[in-house]
Amino acid sequence: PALVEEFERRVAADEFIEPKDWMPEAYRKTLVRQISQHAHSEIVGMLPEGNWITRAPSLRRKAILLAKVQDEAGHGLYLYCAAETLGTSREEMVEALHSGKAKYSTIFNYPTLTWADIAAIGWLVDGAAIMNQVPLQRTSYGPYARAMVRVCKEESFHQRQGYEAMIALANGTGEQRRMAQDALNRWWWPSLMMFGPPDDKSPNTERSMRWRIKRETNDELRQKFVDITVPQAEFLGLTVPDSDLAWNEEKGGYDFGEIDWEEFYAVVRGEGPVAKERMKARRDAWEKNAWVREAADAHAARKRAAKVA
Amino acid sequence: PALVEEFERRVAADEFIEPKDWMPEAYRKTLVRQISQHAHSEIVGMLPEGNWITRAPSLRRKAILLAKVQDEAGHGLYLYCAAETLGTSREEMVEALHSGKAKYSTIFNYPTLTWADIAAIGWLVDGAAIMNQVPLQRTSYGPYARAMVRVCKEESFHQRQGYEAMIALANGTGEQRRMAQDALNRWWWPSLMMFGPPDDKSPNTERSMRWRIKRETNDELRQKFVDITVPQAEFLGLTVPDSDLAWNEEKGGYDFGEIDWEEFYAVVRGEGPVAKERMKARRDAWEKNAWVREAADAHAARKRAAKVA
Amino acid sequence: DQASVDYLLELGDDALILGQRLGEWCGHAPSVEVDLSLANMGLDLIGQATNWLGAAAECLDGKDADALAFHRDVLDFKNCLMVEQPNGDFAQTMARQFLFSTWQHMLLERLTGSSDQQVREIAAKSVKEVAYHRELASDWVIRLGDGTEESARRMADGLDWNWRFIPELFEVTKEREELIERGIAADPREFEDDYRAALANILAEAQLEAPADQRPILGGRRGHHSEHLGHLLAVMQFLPRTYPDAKW
Amino acid sequence: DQASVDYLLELGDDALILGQRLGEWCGHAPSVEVDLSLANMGLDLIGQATNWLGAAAECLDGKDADALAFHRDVLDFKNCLMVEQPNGDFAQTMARQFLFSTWQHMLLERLTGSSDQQVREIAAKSVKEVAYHRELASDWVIRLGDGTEESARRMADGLDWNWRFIPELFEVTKEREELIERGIAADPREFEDDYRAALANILAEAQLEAPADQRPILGGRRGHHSEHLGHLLAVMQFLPRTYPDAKW
Repeated sequence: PALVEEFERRVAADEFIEPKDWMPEAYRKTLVRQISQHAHSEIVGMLPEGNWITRAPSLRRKAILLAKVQDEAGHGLYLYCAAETLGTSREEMVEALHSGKAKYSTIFNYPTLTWADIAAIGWLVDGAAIMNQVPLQRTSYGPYARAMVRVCKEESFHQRQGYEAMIALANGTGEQRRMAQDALNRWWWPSLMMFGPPDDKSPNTERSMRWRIKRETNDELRQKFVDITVPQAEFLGLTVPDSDLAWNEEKGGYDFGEIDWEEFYAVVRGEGPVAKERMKARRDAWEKNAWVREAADAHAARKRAAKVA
Repeated sequence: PALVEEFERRVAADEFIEPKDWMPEAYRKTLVRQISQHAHSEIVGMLPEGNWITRAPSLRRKAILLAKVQDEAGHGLYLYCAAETLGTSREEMVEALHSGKAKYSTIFNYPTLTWADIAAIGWLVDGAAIMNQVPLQRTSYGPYARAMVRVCKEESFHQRQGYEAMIALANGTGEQRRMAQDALNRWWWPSLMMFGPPDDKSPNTERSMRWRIKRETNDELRQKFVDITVPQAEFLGLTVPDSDLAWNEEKGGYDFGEIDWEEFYAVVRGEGPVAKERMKARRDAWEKNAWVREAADAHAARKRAAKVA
Repeated sequence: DQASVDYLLELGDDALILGQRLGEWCGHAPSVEVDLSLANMGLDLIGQATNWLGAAAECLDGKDADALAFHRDVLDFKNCLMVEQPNGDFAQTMARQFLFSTWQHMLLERLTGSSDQQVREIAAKSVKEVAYHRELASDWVIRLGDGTEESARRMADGLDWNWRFIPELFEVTKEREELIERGIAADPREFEDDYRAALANILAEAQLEAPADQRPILGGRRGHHSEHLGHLLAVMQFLPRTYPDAKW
Repeated sequence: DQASVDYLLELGDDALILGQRLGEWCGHAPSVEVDLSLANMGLDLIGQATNWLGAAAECLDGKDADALAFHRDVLDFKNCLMVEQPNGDFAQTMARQFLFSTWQHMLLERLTGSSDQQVREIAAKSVKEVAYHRELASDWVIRLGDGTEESARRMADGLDWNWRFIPELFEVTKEREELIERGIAADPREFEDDYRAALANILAEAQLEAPADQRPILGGRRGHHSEHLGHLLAVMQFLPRTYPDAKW
């Protein structure tokens, strides 16, 4: 109890908790779940984009996309490392993902159908991610907070590139504008879902806020995202697919329509449009290449043995 | 010796030898080798064409190509059946192909690079095949001769379709004419090699001719092919890639340049440009799908058992 | 009218895309016999696609079946999601064929009584071919389900992969309602029970459990596909896209 | 002149096609670390391709690097056959990278002394990147060759698949001779012995035998490729072919 009190005091004072510090089991567990889920999202998120690396429409766009997925692999690595400082191994986290026990962002269970989806992902998905992540640069767990500083810097770069790609489409041919509008239609609602269930359905929010694992509520972040993104859509000359969308002078923000939470929970359950593809791709990558990791281990062991001898 | 004499007499009299008839071991062996090689060629030959089924440039061309490979699978089946009447199982023949012991036509170790290659294969490769096969309709072994009657009918249909596709290219855009000429350049010499080594390097020819397993020599058939094909190329406005090619009034046929026999023997040894691809594709099809054949056998056995019970 | 054209495109795209998928097997099947039957089904489907798309093109100025097959991008393809699913292993291919051909057969049977003469005629030509596809695929489902442990597992996986695309086959939009009322289109809901019963029969014989139903995955008919279709089109359309002025 | 353009196209196409192949791995590698390094190499190579093709385009009226990358068909691609080979498993990918990067590194080292300023500059920029590719691939050859029985077998198969394309890397045509004499191009024959020795060193450390030499397979530099390139281009060029008027 003294330990708990001391812990709560330090967190409330915005001090960083470090790996060797004492922490409540629930804090540790919640962090592992949150950080590994974030790491998995970076890795699974390479798949919808990887789907267009081979079909990027210009050398420049191909290079930008390759650089982006490279960054995402890097983010995945920092985050896995941050989670490992909490005493969970990479293997355990990967197994939890593949067994369906661990989750990843629902957004990556939607398919990338046209090139505009890549632009839309940069603009909307990275935009929503940043909104979620910026506050986490001041999260209470040190390694996580430091990882997020790097992640956020690169993520906002991706968001700008995505928006720039969207501008090119919105200013392009009729076919390009059609792609852009269609992408916005399909990605808008799933992007709003990225902030998680509404506050009144999010039981752990309060504790996570107290522990500084979360620093704003789902609904607060979602509102912020809508308020920033709607004018961007207007600038592009695109229509947000929500007939209830309206500026609310009083609250100084947009009112928007009801989210299809049934869809959200179905996607969380693993019934998203391409969830099977995503999990199959990740499982295949892991299992069919197990021999590579085994060989690397065997070789490293032999090298170590040779050094000792 | 009485059996041998009787056999030789019947063959010399152009009678058909049937599966139950006595025959010399060498005759049986030669036939199995020749028929299975022919069957393997039909099956391996589906690969260079299959490479373009998914990219055929019109619905009509796609349908024609699908019909053609379907015919080829059918030819493979008749021929395997004909060879089986000589006491060799399909499994044995397939294993011999995959181990490299049995051969298939060297021509299928060249890649199909453009659509014009599909036209050129129909025109030149099927053309050469027919030249080889027409005499075999009167070959001494009954089941083989009867299989060849069906094969030849369809093969000449394929040859006409190939030539027709070639005409479309030759009358097409500059790019199409370029493809057509390039295809002729690449397929001409390998087509001439399809008739096998020159007569003076073909030791078994004499005996095979006596046994009516062969009815014309390699060089005779090759000459016939050149004489028929050169005017067809001229009609297309294409240039045969042989600077030695010239009409010889005296022999009433074309003189043509020296064939690169070193290349021929390298391809026979399995060093053709895409030989590794062809064998890998066939081995994978066989080995990775072994479970399908096993399941079908298991199910059939269970059905039989149920009927008996 | 647009509703009729859309219907013809759906029928044509289903056949075209499945025919294209079957063509990918060429030379890689478990046996020569199977190679032959896959090419044969592919050929039937490409023929059907040519007829349906040809009929659609007649309503669209200056188009022909090839223009529709080779010069539309993903958002304009109206095939159902099931037919664009990857071949996977032979079990997955046959599971897809079984689930689709059974539906297609029931649909075409009804379309032989369409009020539209052209639809009636194409359906009458196609229905016999598809009856054979249905039989062939059903036989393979039984053979593999009731084969070895491995083949049963693979067939179960193949069914599981494709199962979530069944509801789309029975989707009826408002525009479609009208076409059904005019007797041009068939109402798939009328044979949904028969369809489910037909599947259950074959699965029982194959000693297989039906996969669990889940939230339907829809969108193909409105141009919202899986990620697989774009890759299929990139390959299929390469030549006409690269040489737009050429005739072949 | 044509000879210089052809040379720049060769250099650019090698980088482009190998970069494209590496991009296919995205999200499917044995570990996140490997995914990262494959994307990184791919990115380097696409950057190099952009520079080489850009230089080639300067000599060709009204072209740019994208036009060259996305609007030529197989017969006009000049990359060597090795880079277009399929990824296969990770061992095959790394075998290809090892055999190619070792050669490319030796070539670029010499090109940093080219008499052509642009060639010199692009080579100087690229050579450090490629030195790293060479090291990374060599490490994997050793790790897999001297890993487990399975990894050694796979690496041996990967080397065997790619080995027959080595002679093409040292092919010198008459037109090329002239460019070498002018000091623009490097003569690969000058470093063939070094190359063979470098391979032998790594293979020795990896406890692997060099595959047997066989009849060289040539043709890539003259536009005569394997069947793999056409499929790669169909995918890579899809968007610019489908929307020729669009800017992205």
